[in-house]
Amino acid sequence: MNAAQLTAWLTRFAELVHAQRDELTALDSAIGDADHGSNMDRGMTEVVAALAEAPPDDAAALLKRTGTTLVSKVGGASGPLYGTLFLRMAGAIGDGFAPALRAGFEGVLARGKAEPGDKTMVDALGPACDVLDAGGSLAEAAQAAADGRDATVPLVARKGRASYLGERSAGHQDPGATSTALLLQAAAETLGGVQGQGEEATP
Amino acid sequence: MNAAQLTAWLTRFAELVHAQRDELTALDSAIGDADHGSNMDRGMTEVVAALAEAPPDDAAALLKRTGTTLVSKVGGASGPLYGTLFLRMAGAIGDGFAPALRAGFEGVLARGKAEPGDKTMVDALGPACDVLDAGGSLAEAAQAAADGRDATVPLVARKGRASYLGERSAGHQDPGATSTALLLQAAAETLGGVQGQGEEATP
Amino acid sequence: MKKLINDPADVVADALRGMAAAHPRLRVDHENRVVLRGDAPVRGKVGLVSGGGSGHEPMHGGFVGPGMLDAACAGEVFTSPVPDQMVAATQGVDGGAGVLHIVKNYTGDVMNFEMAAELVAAESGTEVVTVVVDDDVAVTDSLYTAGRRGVGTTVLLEKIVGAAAEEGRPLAEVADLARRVDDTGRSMGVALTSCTVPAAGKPTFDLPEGEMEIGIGIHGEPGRRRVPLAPAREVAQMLVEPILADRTFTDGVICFVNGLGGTPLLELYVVYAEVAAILEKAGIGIARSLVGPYMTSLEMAGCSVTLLQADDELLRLWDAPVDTPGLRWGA
Amino acid sequence: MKKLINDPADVVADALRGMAAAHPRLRVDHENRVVLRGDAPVRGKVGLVSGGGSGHEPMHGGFVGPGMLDAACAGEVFTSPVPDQMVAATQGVDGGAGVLHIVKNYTGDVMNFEMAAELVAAESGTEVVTVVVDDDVAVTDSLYTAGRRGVGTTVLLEKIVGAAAEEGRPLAEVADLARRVDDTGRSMGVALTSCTVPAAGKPTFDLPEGEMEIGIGIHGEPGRRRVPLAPAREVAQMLVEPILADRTFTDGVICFVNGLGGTPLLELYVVYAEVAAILEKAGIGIARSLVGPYMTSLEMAGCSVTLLQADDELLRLWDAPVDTPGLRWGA
Ligand SMILES: Nc1ncnc2c1ncn2[C@@H]1O[C@H](COP(=O)(O)OP(=O)(O)O)[C@@H](O)[C@H]1O
Ligand SMILES: Nc1ncnc2c1ncn2[C@@H]1O[C@H](COP(=O)(O)OP(=O)(O)O)[C@@H](O)[C@H]1O
Ligand SMILES: [Mg+2]
Ligand SMILES: [Mg+2]
Ligand SMILES: [Mg+2]
Ligand SMILES: [Mg+2]
Repeated sequence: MNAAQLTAWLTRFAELVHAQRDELTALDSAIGDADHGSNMDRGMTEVVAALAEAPPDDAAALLKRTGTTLVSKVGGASGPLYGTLFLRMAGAIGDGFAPALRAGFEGVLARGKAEPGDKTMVDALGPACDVLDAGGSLAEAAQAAADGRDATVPLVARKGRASYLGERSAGHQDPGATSTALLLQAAAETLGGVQGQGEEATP
Repeated sequence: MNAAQLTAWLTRFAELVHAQRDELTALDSAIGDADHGSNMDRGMTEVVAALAEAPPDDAAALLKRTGTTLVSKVGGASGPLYGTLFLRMAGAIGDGFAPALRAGFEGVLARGKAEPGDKTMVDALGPACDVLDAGGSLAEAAQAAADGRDATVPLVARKGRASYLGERSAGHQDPGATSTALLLQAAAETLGGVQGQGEEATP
Repeated sequence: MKKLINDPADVVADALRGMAAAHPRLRVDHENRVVLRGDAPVRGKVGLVSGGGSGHEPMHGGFVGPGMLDAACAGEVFTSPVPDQMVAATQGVDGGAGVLHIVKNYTGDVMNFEMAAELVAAESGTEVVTVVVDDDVAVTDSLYTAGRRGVGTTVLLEKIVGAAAEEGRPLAEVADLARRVDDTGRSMGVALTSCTVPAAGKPTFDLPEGEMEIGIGIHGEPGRRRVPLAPAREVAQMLVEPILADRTFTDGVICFVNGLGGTPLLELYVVYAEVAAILEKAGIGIARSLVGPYMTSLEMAGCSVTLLQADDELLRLWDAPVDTPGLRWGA
Repeated sequence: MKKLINDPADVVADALRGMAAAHPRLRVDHENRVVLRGDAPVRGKVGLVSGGGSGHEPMHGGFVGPGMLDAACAGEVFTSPVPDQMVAATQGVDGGAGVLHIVKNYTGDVMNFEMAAELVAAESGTEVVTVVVDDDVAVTDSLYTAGRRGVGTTVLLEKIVGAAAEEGRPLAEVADLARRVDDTGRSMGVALTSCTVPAAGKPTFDLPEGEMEIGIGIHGEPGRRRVPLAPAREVAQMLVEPILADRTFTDGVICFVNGLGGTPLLELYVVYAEVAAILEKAGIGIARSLVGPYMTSLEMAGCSVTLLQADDELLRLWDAPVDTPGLRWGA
């Protein structure tokens, strides 16, 4: 996995977030505080700018820059969570994309202390990691993330701002799981040929 | 003019004001502060209650009670103006209804310093006094007040709250002129047989 | 209408119960709807009385206390109080040095205070002087109209004159000072939304999305003109420009950005930043500032800007201790 | 959306310019969006740092000054600030006696302050202790959830703990006191309307005429349940009852009726009167009170009630001088 590939991934993610900014905010309006779209858009715009300004030439540096940018520009819950995701990925990207994503996921769990089923981004990220670990393709992982996102709808939130609504949070799709599904969709679109097991893509 | 007749007049005025409370407030919303209906309704309800509690047995005492009640219960511009109207009427009612109304009108002019054409209650009250002074009937006076009220529509206000709107006050009917037209309408309805010239009504 | 009230008819009485409960150092005369300093009358001190329609809180009841007003009369919402209230307030604060009536220039307020002064003159030996505040540049000032409205300067005046009265200055001096403050203060306001008078039950006027009223008063009466919504930078310009056109201001002003009720403090600071930038460009230094909802119009969104030309004396009086629910420092 | 702003993206930066211009005794670090006491760091004094999303003004920036906070970090509207800001604030107020982070219990705030504390620990010798405020009884407290939100108690805590820090007490004591205050405070809120986040451009939720949200937070997140609009008397009951059910309060409380932004002070006093009546009936005397918009949610209409069990020490610290834009007395 090289820096150019990761840049393509993150650039695509930024595009998707920007295009769906209002939808993400609308989801966050229903069970949160109406800022997830602007949070993620602000953060990913900064990431793309930071990567363009001084393109890191190795994958780890790139992911680290992405993580620190998100941590220092987003705030809210998504800043530390997405920031930690990329910072942890940086440490494991040498082993390949799947192990890196798994490491990032563990960072998210450690930082946010959510469990699967708490109606958070964990519910989209966890299934995607499982698919990749089992040798699945990025397209399959993206599908798993999308399924996980959809599965948040009936859940009662137990972490994050939506948890204050109690039973009333059921029936709404989690905004963070929705942005995470976009992250995986971007991966499938840009790193599509790349296998999850640490092999390089054959162009 | 005896106390019973005046009580009938004021009771009818209170009824009309109560029935048109929302319309008066709506007029005051357009060019004022949306309280003329509640001001007049609050005041006249208090007047009717005060007269019922201890019915004054002469006309002057009754008008004085009406004036002091309005002064001490209404506030705003209409409290002192209508209050002064009745207080001054009290001093002249011995001479008959028309001179009393004229005295009241002069009190309003002295208190409010408005002139005809300033888009105030003066524009309804003045013409009514003129009709009565010229020997007209109360029905004719009521019609003159209603015409005066209608004539306020195109005027630019120069006194009262509507004056702050400048040119924008044109095109709206003055709330105070509207309540004054009701006062004369009530007079025509309840004191209808009474001539303006100080003679008692022949029943 | 969405309001935290019981019955619209009781809103003023209920709020006064709340004020009495929350501020034990004030005394509330519920019958007359007058808020007084707990220690009124203060022997030998000129008594300061103001009042007006309710719906502008903290003005005036929230400005009662040492260093500011001695008493405030609360009328119905947006309706001047009645003379009886003013008489009770005047008698309650008369410490032997006379009483100053501070009246905002509205026909109703002026007439009711006038009648109150007549009643006091007829009934007692209390000397009363009346000062009328008329600082709103939105309104054309003319002999043939009711003149300008009293708005933001009232707050600054009550503070400054309150400090002078607290120093024990005689009535004539206190009244002169009040006139001088009124003379040097100018205001202009803007509304983004209407307010709803509880007894009326619906918004006083209709202000569509994308429009604002320039030159608004504080009673929901419409303003001078309706214009498209604009960035704070331009709004500040629309408010400050007519003020500066109306009076020459030099270095050392008190700059007051007042919230009308429904505009968050966050936005008032945005406006303040723009006002300060305009004044800086005009070479007018700000000596003191006040930012917040001090003279409101129920839940109306919008703000007003007041500039007051200060000098050393006014600044000293402005800085003097004040101890009221709405404005407090040095005490 | 009707707001007095320039660009939604600039609202926080613009407001901070306004704060800097209006309050020369504060120092604003615009790059980091931190508001500091002008004299920070105060040698030998524990530094108090708080912060959170913007849109709650005067909290927290308006509570910076002698006797209260040493610094406040301003996040985007309703979005926790980032760790860099908190690090800058912590370094800026470190007078050698350590720094207390006062954090409202929201996932974002907690995580960002956590990362900031990790960074400070890694980079410098500054001792940091974190206290999390979680006083909202609307939220079920459970091991398996994020726990209760931090709301109104935060304001009272910052004042009381600020006074203790000003006395020169050591960090451990100051932190213990903060935990004790959090422990004894409980809050509950209601919204009559939604607010509009500038960047979102439309109301966060829809609240039809005739309905209100009970158990609302301060970020426009929906409340616990939606009920028909009721008279202030009943609303007060709906807010106070769950507070009293959650903790036993005895004589001598601090009673805080907070406006969420769009509710006029007039109405807050109406609510205060009802709250005071309920407490009186329950035999719970009010020792001190605070009524006004101190922790807002932009222009949301509604209010919250906070009760804090006071004792002689807490009251003494409450009464101690404080000199901030939002809360000032004795100075
Ligand atoms: N403890 C947590 N662990 C994992 N994800 C979380 C946690 N708390 C919140 N989230 C995610 O963050 C999303 C909200 O992000 P955002 O709206 O940007 O932040 P905030 O909640 O601070 O406004 C939620 O939809 C959820 O997916
Ligand atoms: N100076 C004045 N002279 C005569 N009538 C006046 C004067 N000022 C106001 N009015 C009348 O008072 C009416 C408004 O009364 P009201 O709404 O009850 O009082 P306010 O203007 O104090 O709210 C106006 O419509 C006008 O007819
Ligand atoms: Mg959010
Ligand atoms: Mg009116
Ligand atoms: Mg009125
Ligand atoms: Mg947020």
